[in-house]
Amino acid sequence: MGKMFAIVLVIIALASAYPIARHMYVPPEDISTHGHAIDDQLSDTMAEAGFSFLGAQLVLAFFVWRFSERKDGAKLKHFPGGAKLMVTVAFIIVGAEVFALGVLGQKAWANVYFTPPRPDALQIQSQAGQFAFYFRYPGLDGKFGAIHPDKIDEGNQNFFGLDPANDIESRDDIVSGELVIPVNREVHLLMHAKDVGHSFYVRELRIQQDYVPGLDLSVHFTATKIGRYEIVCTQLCGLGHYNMKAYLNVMAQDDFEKWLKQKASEQ
Amino acid sequence: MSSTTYPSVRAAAAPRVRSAHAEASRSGIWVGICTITMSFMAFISALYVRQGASADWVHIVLPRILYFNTLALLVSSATLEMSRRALPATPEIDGSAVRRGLGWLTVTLALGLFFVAGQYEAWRQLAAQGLYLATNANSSFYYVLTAMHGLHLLAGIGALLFVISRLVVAGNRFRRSTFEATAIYWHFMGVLWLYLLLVLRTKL
Amino acid sequence: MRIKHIYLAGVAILAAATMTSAVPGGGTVSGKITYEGTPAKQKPIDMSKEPSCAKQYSTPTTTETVVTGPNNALENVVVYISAGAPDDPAPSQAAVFTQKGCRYTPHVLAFQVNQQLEVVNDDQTSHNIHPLPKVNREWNKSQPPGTPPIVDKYDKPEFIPVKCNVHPWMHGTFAVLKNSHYSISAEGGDFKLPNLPPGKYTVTAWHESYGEQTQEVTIAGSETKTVNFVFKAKPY
Amino acid sequence: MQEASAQPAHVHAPPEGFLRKNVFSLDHKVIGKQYYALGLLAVCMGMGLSWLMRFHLVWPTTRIPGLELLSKVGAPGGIITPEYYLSLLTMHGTLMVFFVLTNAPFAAFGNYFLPIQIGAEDMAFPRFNMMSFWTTFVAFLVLVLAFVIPDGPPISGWTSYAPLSAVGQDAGPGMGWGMNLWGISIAIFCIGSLLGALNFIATTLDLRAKGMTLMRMPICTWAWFITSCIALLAFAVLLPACILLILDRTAGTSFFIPSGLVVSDRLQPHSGGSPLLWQHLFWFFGHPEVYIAILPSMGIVSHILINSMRKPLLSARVIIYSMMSIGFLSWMVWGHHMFVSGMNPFSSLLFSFPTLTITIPATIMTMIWLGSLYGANIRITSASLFALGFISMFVSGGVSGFFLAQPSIDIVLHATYFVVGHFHMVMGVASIFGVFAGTYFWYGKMTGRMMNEKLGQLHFWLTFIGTYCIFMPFHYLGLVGNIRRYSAFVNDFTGPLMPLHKFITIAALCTGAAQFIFIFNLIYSHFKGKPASENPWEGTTLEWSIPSPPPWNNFGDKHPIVYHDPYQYGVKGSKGDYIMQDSPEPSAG
Repeated sequence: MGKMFAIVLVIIALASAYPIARHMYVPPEDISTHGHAIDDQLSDTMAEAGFSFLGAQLVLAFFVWRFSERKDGAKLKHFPGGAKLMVTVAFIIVGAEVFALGVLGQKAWANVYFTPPRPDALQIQSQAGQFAFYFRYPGLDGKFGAIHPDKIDEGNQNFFGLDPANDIESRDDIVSGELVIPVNREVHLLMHAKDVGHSFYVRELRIQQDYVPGLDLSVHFTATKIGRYEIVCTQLCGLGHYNMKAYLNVMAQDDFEKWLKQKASEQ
Repeated sequence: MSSTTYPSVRAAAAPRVRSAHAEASRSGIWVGICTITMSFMAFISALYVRQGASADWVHIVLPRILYFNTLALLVSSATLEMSRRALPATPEIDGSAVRRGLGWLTVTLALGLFFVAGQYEAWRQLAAQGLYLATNANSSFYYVLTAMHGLHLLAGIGALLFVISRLVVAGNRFRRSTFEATAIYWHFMGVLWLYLLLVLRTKL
Repeated sequence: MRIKHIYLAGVAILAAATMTSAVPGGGTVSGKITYEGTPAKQKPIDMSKEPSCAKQYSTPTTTETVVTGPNNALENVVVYISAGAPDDPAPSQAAVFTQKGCRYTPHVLAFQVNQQLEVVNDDQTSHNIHPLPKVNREWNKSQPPGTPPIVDKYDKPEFIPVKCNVHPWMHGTFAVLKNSHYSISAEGGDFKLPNLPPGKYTVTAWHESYGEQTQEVTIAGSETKTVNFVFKAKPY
Repeated sequence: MQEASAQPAHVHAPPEGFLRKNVFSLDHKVIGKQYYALGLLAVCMGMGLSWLMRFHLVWPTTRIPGLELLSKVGAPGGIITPEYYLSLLTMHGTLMVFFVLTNAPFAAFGNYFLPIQIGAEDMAFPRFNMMSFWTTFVAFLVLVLAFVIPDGPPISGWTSYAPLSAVGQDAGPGMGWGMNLWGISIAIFCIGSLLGALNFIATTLDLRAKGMTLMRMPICTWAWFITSCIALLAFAVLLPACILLILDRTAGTSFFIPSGLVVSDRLQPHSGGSPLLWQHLFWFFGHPEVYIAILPSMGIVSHILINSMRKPLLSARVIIYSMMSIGFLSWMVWGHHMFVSGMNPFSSLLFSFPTLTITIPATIMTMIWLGSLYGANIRITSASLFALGFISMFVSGGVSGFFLAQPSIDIVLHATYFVVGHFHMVMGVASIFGVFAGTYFWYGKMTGRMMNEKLGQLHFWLTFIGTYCIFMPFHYLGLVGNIRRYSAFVNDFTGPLMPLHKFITIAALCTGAAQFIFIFNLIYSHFKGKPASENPWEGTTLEWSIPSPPPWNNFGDKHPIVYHDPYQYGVKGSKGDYIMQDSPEPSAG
């Protein structure tokens, strides 16, 4: 039985590692300027984790194979070096890993969060509500009209609760159901939650950030590849959570301006 | 089998000689105090976070009666000590032997009840000012904290009642450790209240 | 399946026309609903989050808060007898509210107190129906594709906004009415309340954005009285 | 006479009558069994729910016959609605985390064996003990009540993030009374657990037999002791959180609800609350809770491993100290659940370091276990198999923690199936393996009959392979970016993943079915199992020095005296290769 355990465990360990080793399941291609740091971090960690995983499982398998159900009178031995060795090794190796990962992680994290958005970044406001994202462009005046929660009227597409009757700034605001941005230009996304907690996640952008009601959060990123990508909600927000998504549409600059004009005419 | 003795066996470290149950009830009460402290810490850190969360923090004036309540609670601790002095130091206490201690205990109980009544009166006064549980964050925390402390104090009153009920009946024997535990708890309630008062005074 | 629903809907409409306290050959109130001013612009609906619906429209469908017709006709206005007519027992036919292409058809569904309401999902996606009544009992149910219709009834008259929690743009109205004399202004804004026994009535017109207006009318015999309503339209 | 005074003056007389003996018993052994039974009931329900969820995920339009009986609204025509999926998800999580992972390894086995292993007659406060079980039981009933009320169970997950959990009915079906019941249930559960933890601590500190110094306590006793210290503080924080949540929902306060929320087209009458406050309070409890679930299993597994290896660990102390440091570190890491939730990005780094640091004690423990296997003579039994399986699971679940501990990688993996795979393996499966091992190991002592080994080992193989088939693929899904808590996979990129999902579901159904072997074994062995001797596994600790099952007062009238460290294996003893803790013969070491 001990031998069988060893065999099964080896098979499991190798089978588990195979899809990883063959890169069968990997994140989609990165289209952001900061993402590569995260990806490197991920693959480094994967290497270290894979090493520890295989190492531990195989050692476990070998020891069980070798030292289980031996005939009586088999001499009991102790691991050379004993506990001290174990502790020291663990401290040195894992400690080193922890430190390395910690520091590297800090760099990758800093790229995303510790650098302020460029002043000329394109400001877009996004609102998450049960169960859709909506995006708002400031329009010609470059100003966002104020949000009046009591004015929200989804039936009339007034998702942000704008008050065009009294608030001039809000009249030229452009509201869209998909996030359209120009390629290679930094976007500063202001995040506003209408009802409960949501989250903004674009796999290709390597960006995930919660919307927290009552908190004005923001993220900034630069998309480097034209295309259409999915924005999904990753924070459980109610019955429609699974269906809360929108599209990120990265366009060439002039296409973007065309789109903006056309959108403005619809408002 | 332990009849055969092996001299080479290291003499096992003997635990304390006092009755294990006395020990248990004491450490039990201290552990209980730890957890109660922890949960009040949670409430109070919640208070701090909530205050930082938004600008709707409005100062409320504490009803003056709180200070009389505080006084009553402190005095009650003193009277409890008096009765502790009065009780014999034996691990088992015989009910009939301790009339003097009983008197002090009753005073303690009375003061405790006065405190509870006073706290309730304080609520009524706030309500009269139109400050209810949901009026604003401050009033919410005031009611929550005082209510929580009140509940714990009621438990203490229950314990006092139990002790008294054991003492009034002559010939009842009960463990002094039970009384000790009650006393520790009661004093803790006093200290906790002082701290809460400080927080309410400074933060609300 | 679908055929059945259309049939049911047909029956319901038919029923609405010919029902109890109505007397054949009685008087009739008819007229036209119009607006003055500029109504709010109806905006295209972005359904990209629900491809199965989006692909049903070549050009994006628009909102329906103010549906207008030629020469200022105003549609989706519920015209009904708010006073003067006795309450009618509920008809046996069910009023059917269909979710199709991530829109509600009809946008405004009128039916009677205690009349059976059937909510049908004709889409390939899961919908949620959340009527927001003030006086009636509230419920909030999802309806995955292929599930039986949701059946319910309301026991108090009320105009109930209906929304789909999954698709924020889906909004409609249940008009729960006391009697069988009601009509919803169709294309051209025309309405007709036939078979009214002689008497003095209050005719009320209700619109989801513009509120309601009332007029008194007296019916003697089998005459036809014309009553027109004009709503003030605001651009915002 | 001294050792007598070290014992409680008879804590309770021999119980009389059915109720006192089996239902409202003060006997820690009966209470332990009651906790075990409750855990078993809860785990069956939780597993059933996971079946329904997995089934719905891959065959969303297939009718599940009879499900309509469970909830007409939730599953019209036997098809699960999105909100009912979330209800199942919430109840699965709550049942498993609170009523299984907290009850079974800690409350159940702890209650039964902690007093025995330290040579006590019972817990320090038997009445508290009974109360704590029945409080927990009430909490269970209140939670399950959510299934039968018209509103249905809540849909906000076991983490119940505010404001979704706080605004009430408008947030969706189940968020009315269903959510209230959840809050009340958890609050009650906290009280029960606090009473229990208090009892454990007092008992360990004061009721140890003569010679049972702290360092002579078996490792699992240590684990239970450390766990109760954690529980004492963790649940003391969750309780206030629940109270505040309930007040927000019912009394109109605004602790967690900010201003200007429009839910279901209704402007919410709250202002100024902080949603993050809930997350902080919850995770301040939530992360230690993970260790409340895993530490007892670590202890049990070490205990069993030593016994089946027939030699002591390289160092029991190191294991104990590692468990302590894990317990200590668990208080500084709660923020790693909130990396992307709008916390100050600097604090993310602050939380990241201690989180990574936890890998050090964890690695030390693993290496001690592995190193101890070297040169041993392992007896392969169902118990030891599950113990070895635990190590494997612990490693597999542990390494994925490497990723999630780093904020930058968490950006990509947060809220994906990677997380689900991680905590199911390390917190769920691993600690359940500990429970299985404990059951096969101690069943004889608890019932007087041994469990069937053949069935036991069959159960192990199916469970071991099955759980890997279920939870390893979760990590792959997560890497691609498959989001958790979705009741249907409508995203464009999830299409290609469906085969993998199907595989997982089938594996889950099979593995779940395999658990019936275990349940059958439990019942069958209770009547037909071969009688258990006093010390069937040739163990050294005190539970093996008394009859199986033990008498109502454990040690009869004799009070054990302890002469040795707990694990005197691989030595020349009078009985064989081991020396009992209470045998006065000299130890080799």
